[in-house]
Amino acid sequence: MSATTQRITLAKGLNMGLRKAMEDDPRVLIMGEDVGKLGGVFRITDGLQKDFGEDRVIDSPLAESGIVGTAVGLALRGYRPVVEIQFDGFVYPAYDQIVCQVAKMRYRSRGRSAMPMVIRIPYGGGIGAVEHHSESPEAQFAHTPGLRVVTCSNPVDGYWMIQQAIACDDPVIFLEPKRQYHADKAELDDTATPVPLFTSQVVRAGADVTLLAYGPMVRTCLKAAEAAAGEGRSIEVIDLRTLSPLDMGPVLDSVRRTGRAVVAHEAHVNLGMGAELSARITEQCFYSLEAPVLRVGGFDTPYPASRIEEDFLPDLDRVLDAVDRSMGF
Amino acid sequence: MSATTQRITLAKGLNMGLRKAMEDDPRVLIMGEDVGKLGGVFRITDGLQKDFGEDRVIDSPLAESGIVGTAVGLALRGYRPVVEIQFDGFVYPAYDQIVCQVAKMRYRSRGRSAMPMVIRIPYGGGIGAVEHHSESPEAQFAHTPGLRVVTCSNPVDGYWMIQQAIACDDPVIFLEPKRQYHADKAELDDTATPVPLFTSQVVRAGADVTLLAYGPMVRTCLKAAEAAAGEGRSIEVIDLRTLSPLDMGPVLDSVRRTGRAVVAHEAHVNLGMGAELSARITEQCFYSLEAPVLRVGGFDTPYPASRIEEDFLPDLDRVLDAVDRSMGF
Amino acid sequence: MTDPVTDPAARPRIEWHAPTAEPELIQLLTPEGERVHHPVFDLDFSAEQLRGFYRDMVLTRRIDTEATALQRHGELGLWAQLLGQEAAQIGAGRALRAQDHVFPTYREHGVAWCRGVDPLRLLAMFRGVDQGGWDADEHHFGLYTIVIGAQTLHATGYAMGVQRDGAVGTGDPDRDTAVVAHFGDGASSQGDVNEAFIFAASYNAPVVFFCQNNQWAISEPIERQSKIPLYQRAQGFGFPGLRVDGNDVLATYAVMQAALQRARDGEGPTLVEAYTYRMGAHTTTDDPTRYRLSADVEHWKLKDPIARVEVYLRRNGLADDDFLADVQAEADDLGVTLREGCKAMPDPEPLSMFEHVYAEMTDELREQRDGYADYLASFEEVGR
Amino acid sequence: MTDPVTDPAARPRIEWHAPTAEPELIQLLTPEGERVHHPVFDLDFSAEQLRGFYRDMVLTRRIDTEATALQRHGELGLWAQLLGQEAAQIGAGRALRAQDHVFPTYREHGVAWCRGVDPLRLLAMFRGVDQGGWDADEHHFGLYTIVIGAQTLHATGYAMGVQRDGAVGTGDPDRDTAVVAHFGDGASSQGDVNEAFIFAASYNAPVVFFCQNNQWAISEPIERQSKIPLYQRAQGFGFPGLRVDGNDVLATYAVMQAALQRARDGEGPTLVEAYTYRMGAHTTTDDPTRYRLSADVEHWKLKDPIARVEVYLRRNGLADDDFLADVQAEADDLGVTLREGCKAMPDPEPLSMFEHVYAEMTDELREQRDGYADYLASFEEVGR
Ligand SMILES: Cc1ncc(C[n+]2csc(CCOP(=O)(O)OP(=O)(O)O)c2C)c(N)n1
Ligand SMILES: Cc1ncc(C[n+]2csc(CCOP(=O)(O)OP(=O)(O)O)c2C)c(N)n1
Ligand SMILES: [Mg+2]
Ligand SMILES: [Mg+2]
Repeated sequence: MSATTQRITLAKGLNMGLRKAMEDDPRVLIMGEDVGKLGGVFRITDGLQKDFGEDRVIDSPLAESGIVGTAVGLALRGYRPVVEIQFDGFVYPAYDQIVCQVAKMRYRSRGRSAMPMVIRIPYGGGIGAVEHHSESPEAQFAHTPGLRVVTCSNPVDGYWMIQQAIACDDPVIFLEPKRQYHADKAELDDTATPVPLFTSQVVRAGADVTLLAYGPMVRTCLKAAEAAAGEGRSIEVIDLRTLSPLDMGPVLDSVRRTGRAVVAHEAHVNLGMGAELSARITEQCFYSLEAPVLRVGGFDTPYPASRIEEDFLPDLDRVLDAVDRSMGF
Repeated sequence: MSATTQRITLAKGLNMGLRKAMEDDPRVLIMGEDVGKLGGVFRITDGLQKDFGEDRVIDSPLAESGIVGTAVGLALRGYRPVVEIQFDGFVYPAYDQIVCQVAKMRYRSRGRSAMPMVIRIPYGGGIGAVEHHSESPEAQFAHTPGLRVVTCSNPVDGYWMIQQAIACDDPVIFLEPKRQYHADKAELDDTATPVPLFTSQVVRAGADVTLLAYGPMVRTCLKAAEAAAGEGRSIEVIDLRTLSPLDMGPVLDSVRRTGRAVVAHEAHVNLGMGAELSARITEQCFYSLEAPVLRVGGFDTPYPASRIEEDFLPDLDRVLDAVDRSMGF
Repeated sequence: MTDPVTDPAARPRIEWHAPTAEPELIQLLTPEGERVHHPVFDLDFSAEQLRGFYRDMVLTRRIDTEATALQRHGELGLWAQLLGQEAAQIGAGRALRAQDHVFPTYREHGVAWCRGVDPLRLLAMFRGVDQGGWDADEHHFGLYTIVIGAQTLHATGYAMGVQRDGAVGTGDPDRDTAVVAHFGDGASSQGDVNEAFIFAASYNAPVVFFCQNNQWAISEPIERQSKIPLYQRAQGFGFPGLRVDGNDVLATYAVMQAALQRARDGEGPTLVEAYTYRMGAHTTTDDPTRYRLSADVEHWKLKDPIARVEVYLRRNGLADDDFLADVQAEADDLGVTLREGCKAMPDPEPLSMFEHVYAEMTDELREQRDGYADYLASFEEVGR
Repeated sequence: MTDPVTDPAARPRIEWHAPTAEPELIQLLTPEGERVHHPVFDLDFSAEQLRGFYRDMVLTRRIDTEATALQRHGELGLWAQLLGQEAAQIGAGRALRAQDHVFPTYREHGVAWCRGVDPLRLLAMFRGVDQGGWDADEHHFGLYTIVIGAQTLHATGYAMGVQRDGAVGTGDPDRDTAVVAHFGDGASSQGDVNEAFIFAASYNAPVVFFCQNNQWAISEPIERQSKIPLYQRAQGFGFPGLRVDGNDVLATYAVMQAALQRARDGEGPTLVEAYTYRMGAHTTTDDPTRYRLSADVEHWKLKDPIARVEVYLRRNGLADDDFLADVQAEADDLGVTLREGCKAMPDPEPLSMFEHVYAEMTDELREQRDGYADYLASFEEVGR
């Protein structure tokens, strides 16, 4: 099957996945600011308007609530809109439509009205941007029942997960780690069978500490595990992939083996995903824990000016520091 | 001093506190839908427009983003706006202004532009209302640095805390447990010295389990403690009062003594305040804990139709059930 | 250079007057029951149709008064009254064709009636039994929306879907489809509503924005939202706006029919402002005496939407006592059905709370549900 | 009754035409440098004032080109170019009085210049050194706002504060205060902007909405946002809207002065649409060749805002070669200052990240900061 493989970036994987989804189902539409001729500011929708037309790849007026709100109507009419929010910090004007309308439509209609919508959000920092371009809003969505929240960390997942999200009959907040868009390339075999969407994956096996990460932090954590291995420390890294629902199975299995867990994310520590993971792990592995679940995250300050963003974002050293502290218990 | 005491409801305490704040500082303004002649749908601003005029008690067009956004401008001009959001579920159109503008103004201006604004939100369920009238959005705000989030549980706190919030130079999300507005009366001595705003209070001492609650759940938890006392179980109840920042001092002291903690709130369990409290308690009291921190909360479903809301909301029995489970470890 | 700031005489002044001094109110039937004619929006109504409007309005009013009474008796948690707005709703509702799709607020009981939604389903929602128990697709009538204005975007998006389905401008009366976005005068201030105008104009979507200007948003008078007539808002967005007498079922029908047909023909959005009055409280928890004069209410009583049709029917011999008595009897029956049906409604099963959050229940939610089921069962055991 | 759905002949039709066929563009100086007159918005400009405009525009353009170059050299993270919009910004900026307060977007470098903000402070923001390093109150010029439209509400609220301070309509030119809300054509679609119109109209707030319609919102042409001229949006909200040639500094100045004075006089809001063109990319990360024709850009080059003033000054003997050379020299000096100043800017201290989150640092944040300080120190120890 090697004839079908190719080396792709995350940006390319997403673009190919979107194209595939549009080919497979004529009800799939793309909406957002600059998604047409420009192909989005990150070029994730590059070429799609040209091939699928302006009726299926829709440049919208500059209004996020309007984009999501009209996407609700399109979904009610039987379409499967895939909405692009240009940057994480610009999803908030649509927050009302997302948490009050998108998330609740199926529930309030007792299952009569489905809301198969994907809301793609490039998220996270590390690209030297100005304000509002580096946010990590995952917890603000994962707290809301009715939404599903997933995030990919690598090109191959990008290709499959976007298609799976579009195929899902529930609304999916699809978080794309923007600084990974062009970071690495990976080999895609598009004839492979993808792992299911709402599952977490052990991406590196280890015995001493379980490191939980997702999106942009997976790469950092893998590097941390690599570095730690040099010092004889064996770190298991799990790529959560799904943030709501959480797939606790692999997490609990791992922590029961290692007795220690560290969660890393770019989002603020306070009430971030780490809080929920810590609570659940502690509830369910209480007697296995050798140390409290430790959290490494963005500090509880607004995202700072970009010249010091590397101090805000957890890096390899801060992750290893937390691993050390965990081992020190 | 008994001459100055009077028995008041929470609604009355808030009304008196607002009046006092307006008398004390001419820069204090009230804005919102129906806050004028009607005195708000809960009558919390009753009589204020009559006495302070339409320029200080401002009925606004029906637009929450507009209300908060113009309040930002008023604050920049030196006013201290107190904004009323009519119901919890209607704060989301203003979410963008709150998390991107209100929360960040001081930070981004390096302290030059203060944002002394209070956003009052009647919150929580149990009043038999239709959709969007029973939400508990605290975690969605507490996750955002730059905001302070507090909630009162009783009439006396209502009176003092609203004044303290208005006097605070930071933006304060002020959550009012709407089903307590007229629930109980309490004795107010308005010559007393109030406890500081950003502190948690032990409201019932106990030795076996620490029960953490806030807003509408404090009453339920006190009743639970009362009932448990009958069975020989000694529960310490802490009214958190401040959700961001958290005042962990009294919490950690208590848990170090009891070895057990249960957190109760109406908000969804997933990524609710209980998650953060669990994580912090576990991080800091790891060796004192006899049981994992347990959480009782609204289930991870949209708020249901009101005829079954009592099943959604944690009640005395569910709290006691969690206490039992905690003791069972 | 003279300084216009310090020298007022040198000031170029921006002279401005509101778009039109006297807003035109489209009317076909006066409050006195006089049939008047309109150069554009005139239609020949059959006697049957007029009697139908009358019956619809009487029955709708009965639904409203019964529900209000049921709320007073503790059977409903809340009720949003439509008293005074019957003509606006029946006019708008009856102008629809089967395939047209409606996005209501929480007060469109009359439109629901026209769409064949069992009024008990409305009561169920306000009772707290469910959050909207009808099938939106079956009735082409969406669930009630409580967050002000949100549904105007849904309507616009739905209309964009209609366009993509090729269901506009084909000339096939059973295929071409219009969408209606209902909203109130207060709602016109929400960002969402204005964004809906923008999207609808930008895509030329087949949507009719139907604003019932009942003069009040709870306690706030229309002047807080707009100092000029609301229908004029549309022209700044690039589509037509019209004001119709919302207490005149004929005029509302005629104008809505034209606006809907314009949408179906692919000519784009229209804003129709139905000028009416909320005769009752905002909802059963509201006390309008705190903020408005009873004289105003009295004034509007003279414009009652049902009375004028009754006068017209009688005066022109289009309805006799028997007909009127029949409608009355039908209303009484309906009242009984509603009272009994409402009281008989079972509460939902507690565990149903966990259903329909997702297409398939997630494992973590199933765990919560099972835990709660066990917890509930533990009481039953104790009880035994 | 005939059925208008099936019988097209019986259809009452809603005839509609966009408000005005040919939008009026207020102009005082043509692209060819011809001074034309306007019945309302005419002013006598002194030679000094005209030379001042010229100098402002040249220096503003220099700031822009230097910043663009600095970004290319990796000294700035990003730059939002204003090329082509100098007249709109200088006209609007120079019409202000000291006490007037401005709420900019991220592109108002020319207005910042007029408000005395050191251009290095703008560069600092785009370099990522801070998020706005000037004092908004000192300069009466707010921090740049990146979330589209948000600042229009801030401006409106600020204007409501001005009203409450009694600083409108007193006739005292040093007291009466206007507020300016800047925004773009794309921003006009945001709910916030439309809500700002509503609040401003409702309270008659002294705010001027100044929209630089540069024809593009990144890759989206103005037609996506509005099919009719943007200035016409205002009339539906109940206040005047005007379109001015935004490449004509004289006209922009004159119209803005009138609109600002109208606000100061307590006559309420005005929308001014400055019709201009974004000659450069949206920002330095954008590639406009993907979505627009170079022919369009060429067409607009002929309308350059600086060239026409230069022609006028020369032709009328209001500026000689010396003056023009002086301005050029001044621009060159400014360029040097900016280049050197930008490169010399120190990065912020990492620990400064924890400051100014709150008026007083909370205990929990202090703990985080101290923890991070210890962590950083541990590396220094290792390093030693
Ligand atoms: C976003 C939002 N804010 C506030 C409310 C509370 N509320 C319910 S109805 C209403 C007034 C609506 O007035 P209008 O749009 O004129 O409709 P009417 O009730 O008169 O039919 C308000 C403020 C709400 N439902 N949604
Ligand atoms: C709420 C929000 N959505 C999206 C963006 C991304 N964005 C930045 S500028 C821009 C286009 C703005 O166009 P316009 O208002 O015409 O202003 P211009 O850039 O042309 O000056 C967009 C979409 C943003 N900053 N804020
Ligand atoms: Mg109304
Ligand atoms: Mg633009």
